[in-house]
Amino acid sequence: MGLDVQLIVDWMKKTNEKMQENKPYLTTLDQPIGDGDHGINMARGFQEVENKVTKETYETPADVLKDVAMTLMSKVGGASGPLFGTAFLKLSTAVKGAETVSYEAFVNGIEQAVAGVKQRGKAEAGEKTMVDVWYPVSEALTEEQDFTAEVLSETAKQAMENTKDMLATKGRAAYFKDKSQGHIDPGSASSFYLFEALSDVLKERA
Amino acid sequence: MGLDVQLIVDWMKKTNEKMQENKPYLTTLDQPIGDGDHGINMARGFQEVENKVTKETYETPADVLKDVAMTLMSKVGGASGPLFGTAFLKLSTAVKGAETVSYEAFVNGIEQAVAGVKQRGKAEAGEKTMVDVWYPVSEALTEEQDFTAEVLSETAKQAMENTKDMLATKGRAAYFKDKSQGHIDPGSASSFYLFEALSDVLKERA
Amino acid sequence: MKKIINDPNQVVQDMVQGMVAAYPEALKQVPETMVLARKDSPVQGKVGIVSGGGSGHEPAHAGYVGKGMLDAAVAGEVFTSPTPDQVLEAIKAVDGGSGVFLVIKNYTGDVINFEMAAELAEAEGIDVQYVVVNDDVAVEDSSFTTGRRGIAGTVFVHKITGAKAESGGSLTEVKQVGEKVVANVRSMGMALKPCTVPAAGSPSFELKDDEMEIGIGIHGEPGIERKEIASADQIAEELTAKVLQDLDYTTGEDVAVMINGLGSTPEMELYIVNKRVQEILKEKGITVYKTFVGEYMTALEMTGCSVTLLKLDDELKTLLDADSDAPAFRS
Amino acid sequence: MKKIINDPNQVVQDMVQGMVAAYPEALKQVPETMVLARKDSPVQGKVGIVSGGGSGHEPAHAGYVGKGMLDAAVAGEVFTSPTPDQVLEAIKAVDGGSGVFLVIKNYTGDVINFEMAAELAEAEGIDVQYVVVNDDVAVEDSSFTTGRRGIAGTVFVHKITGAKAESGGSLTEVKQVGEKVVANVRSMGMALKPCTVPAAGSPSFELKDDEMEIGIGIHGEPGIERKEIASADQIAEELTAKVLQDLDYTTGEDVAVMINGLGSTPEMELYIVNKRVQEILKEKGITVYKTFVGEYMTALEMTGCSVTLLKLDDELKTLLDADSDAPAFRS
Ligand SMILES: Nc1ncnc2c1ncn2[C@@H]1O[C@H](COP(=O)(O)OP(=O)(O)O)[C@@H](O)[C@H]1O
Ligand SMILES: Nc1ncnc2c1ncn2[C@@H]1O[C@H](COP(=O)(O)OP(=O)(O)O)[C@@H](O)[C@H]1O
Ligand SMILES: [Mg+2]
Ligand SMILES: [Mg+2]
Ligand SMILES: [Mg+2]
Ligand SMILES: [Mg+2]
Repeated sequence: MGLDVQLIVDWMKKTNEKMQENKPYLTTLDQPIGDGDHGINMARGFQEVENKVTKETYETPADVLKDVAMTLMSKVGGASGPLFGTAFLKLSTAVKGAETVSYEAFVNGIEQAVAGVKQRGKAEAGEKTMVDVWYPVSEALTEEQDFTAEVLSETAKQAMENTKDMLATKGRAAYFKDKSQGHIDPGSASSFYLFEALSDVLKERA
Repeated sequence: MGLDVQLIVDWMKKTNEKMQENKPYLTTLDQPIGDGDHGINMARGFQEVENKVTKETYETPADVLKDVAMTLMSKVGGASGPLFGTAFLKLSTAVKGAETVSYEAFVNGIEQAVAGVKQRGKAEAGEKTMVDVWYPVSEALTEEQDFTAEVLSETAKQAMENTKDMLATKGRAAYFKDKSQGHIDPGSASSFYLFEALSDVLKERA
Repeated sequence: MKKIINDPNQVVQDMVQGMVAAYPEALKQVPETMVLARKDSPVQGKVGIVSGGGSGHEPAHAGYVGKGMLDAAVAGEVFTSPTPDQVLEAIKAVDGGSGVFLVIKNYTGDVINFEMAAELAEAEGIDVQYVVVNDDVAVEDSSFTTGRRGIAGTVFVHKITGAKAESGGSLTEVKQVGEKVVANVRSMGMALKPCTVPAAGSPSFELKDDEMEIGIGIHGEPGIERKEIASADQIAEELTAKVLQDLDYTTGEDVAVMINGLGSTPEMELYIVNKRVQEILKEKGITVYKTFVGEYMTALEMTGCSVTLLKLDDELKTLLDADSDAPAFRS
Repeated sequence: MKKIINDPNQVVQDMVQGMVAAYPEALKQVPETMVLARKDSPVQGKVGIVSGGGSGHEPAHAGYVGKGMLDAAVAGEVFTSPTPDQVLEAIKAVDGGSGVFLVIKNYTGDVINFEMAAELAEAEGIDVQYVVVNDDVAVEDSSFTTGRRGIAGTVFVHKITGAKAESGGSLTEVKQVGEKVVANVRSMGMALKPCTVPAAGSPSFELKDDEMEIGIGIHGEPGIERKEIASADQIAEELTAKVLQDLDYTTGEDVAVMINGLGSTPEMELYIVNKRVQEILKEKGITVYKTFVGEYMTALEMTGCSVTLLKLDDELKTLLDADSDAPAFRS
């Protein structure tokens, strides 16, 4: 199985659905250890993404992913906008050309995305950022042979929950040091919704 | 019977006692139809009056009353400070010279005080200001032959309560027009305490 | 009550000292008073300009002390007019031989205390003139009542009379221009949340979450009308309409606009109000000469704003633009 | 949530329009952006200075646009860094051929978005340099972490780099003086009450009536430490001590002081804090060159304040005193 244009578009629509639904929750997560805008940022960004990708017609998944990247980059702002944007840009570049993205190409793309986010944010795994969802997901994907909806959503979910006990050293949460513990990282939660959305559309396809 | 220095000093001490006690109440009266400082103003002013008149020694009641006037004038501010100050200044001038102030002299002094307040404040009776206690008290006094504690306090009390239904056209309460109705005028309430205090010390002497 | 203060009864003293400490080259405290004066006062030959009133309106009034604006500001207790002796000290401190001009906001207390001070000063041989500012159109004007309050428009009176005095205007000329400003300035305010007088400890009134007060003054008093909360555009429309209704601003002259924050309103919101106010003026064909957005005349931490319009002629324009060194009104 | 707004999602757009409407002779909006630039930009031959960040800090940043200060300010959504394309538009709008200097507050989002914009601008052949301001001593500084936040001290960086550019400084010279300010400026803040992001609708955190937060930033985030509310003197002492502890201010140089209000704190209270801060500096033998009291870098309607100290040498003094036309920082 591979990912085609329609699946990527569906993925983005599903992601937007989840971001709109969880906008207040994500904002609530960002209030104690951030500045309370993460839900607003994600909801604004993915709404624009949906508007964009449902309006255009695309040749390849890479084209969709590039528009997603550019939209997030230019409509979100904050820390999450350019970081999610970078992730999608790297993913797009990695799968360039293919009409259907193979599992290997996708896994490689996610690895590139993780590397891109880490570089932009100067963050490593374990610092209580979205990297702590993207990196475990990337690791889990390499263990599999093909798209597995459950692995994707479960890994992301577990990874998101693991951020709760982490001590933040990057992003706004870092200001709170010890006090950052006990709270799920907002960007990890939105990253979870993103992977859960992919898992959902994969299930629908299956 | 007449008013001597000691009685005036006692009157002021008793007045201060009442102002301190009713400071929050007077402020509460000033909040819906004023700026919420009347209790603070009166408490500050009469505390200074007490400090002053208990420290000095006086020859005549007029000397005490003049210090009261000057203290109120220089320590209170707002509308009430110069108006109470004017009242005491007129009263002082009216009873000048006498070691003991006769009833007639006192009644005349209060009449002068009322005239002074009306002139300074450009206010007439019925405009929901302290004039609406001072004027009825002055009227009631002319009906009597000698100091009558009960008449003093009861007239003042009734007059104060009558301000409740009045429509303000002077002072801050005037800004609220119809809405000023249903609230006791703060300056009338403090004027009532002043006359009640006199009534109290007259009773103690009796 | 949550405030950054020491003793609620000492806030004015502490503030005045903190102000002198902030601008020691520009301001001096007249000893044993709550009067802040220009460091170089009295300026010989210049008419001295004195204003003041209750505290809690910061930057009014001491923030407007400086070359080209006020010579002295008298700080009363919070929302309480200063006493005549204090005002007298201010007058004496700034009299440079050409007389002193008082800018009084129309409140019974201010008028009485400043008038008494003027009488005392005249008795000491100082020429004193004054103007009573009554720009608040929320309040009905009538010779039988207290009349209109003085609110944010007062700042224009400070600026323009100050510039007139600085340019060598005589006491009479300063008074004339002061009266001209008063005749041409109107304001209207509203509030979303009340304020708390430190020594009182509780808010001056209560407002429900969906309520606002229209026609508010600057002393934490309730407004003239309580309504359901409206959008910024609607608020701008209502305030501006009340002002325009009261004076004909369309007679070919330009106007100065002030969008004044009452204390807690984010500047962002003042600009949002300004957006609509400017649109309305454009629609009416009224040309805006200059706009001022910010906190000019506050009521402690009240949430709300006021809109002020001043009709300008050439003289007023020149004086409005003239240099000012005052910390809260540099131009 | 009680705010004078229209649509919570349109506050930044409305504000930006309201700002241009307020100062049409001084400011222009770069078409289809949230960038406000000097009307006369690009100034040929002059280094352009660009700053910006999330909105909600007004008068920062657009209030500092003017001759002698910023050439452009980029307004992001409330508390959200603007995007790289917006920053790029600002850079392009003010490039007068001598390069553009960015003043960035140290937040992950700002740093990433501004850095990306710098890369894009370099790709278009514009020289770009920047400085990252990190004056907040509440946050531990470490190369392994996000590091210190940029707060009110940023305004001094705007002023001084702006003056340097105006005086003809090259991009390298502007960067050097910018880094000098950053090396010499420290701040510390506290809050009594949180603020509400319009689109969020609820306060960013809760504080009991007897609680305050020490070590607050400017994005409505909770502070580093929650304590029982203290007097203004104690607050001034704690904030000043933290600043003095971090940098030696006693080495013979003068300092500039900024007592910054976060949005809802009455100016009266800022002056009360200033009183004690000045006493402390005097006790320590630190000479104050100039003091700034007011709202310079806010967090919507947060109640609280910050204390900033900047160590000055002769160059910094001259640049701090230089003329500025910016509406929120005239000198
Ligand atoms: N340096 C970083 N590296 C990776 N991710 C980061 C970094 N800083 C922040 N993030 C992610 O961004 C999220 C916050 O996003 P958001 O609230 O939208 O932006 P901001 O922090 O600018 O308000 C955090 O929860 C975290 O997951
Ligand atoms: N013009 C006036 N004539 C007589 N009394 C007045 C006048 N204006 C106000 N007052 C009295 O002063 C009282 C208010 O005093 P206070 O609250 O101390 O001063 P302020 O109104 O300046 O805050 C009113 O309740 C009223 O009794
Ligand atoms: Mg955030
Ligand atoms: Mg009162
Ligand atoms: Mg008062
Ligand atoms: Mg943010």
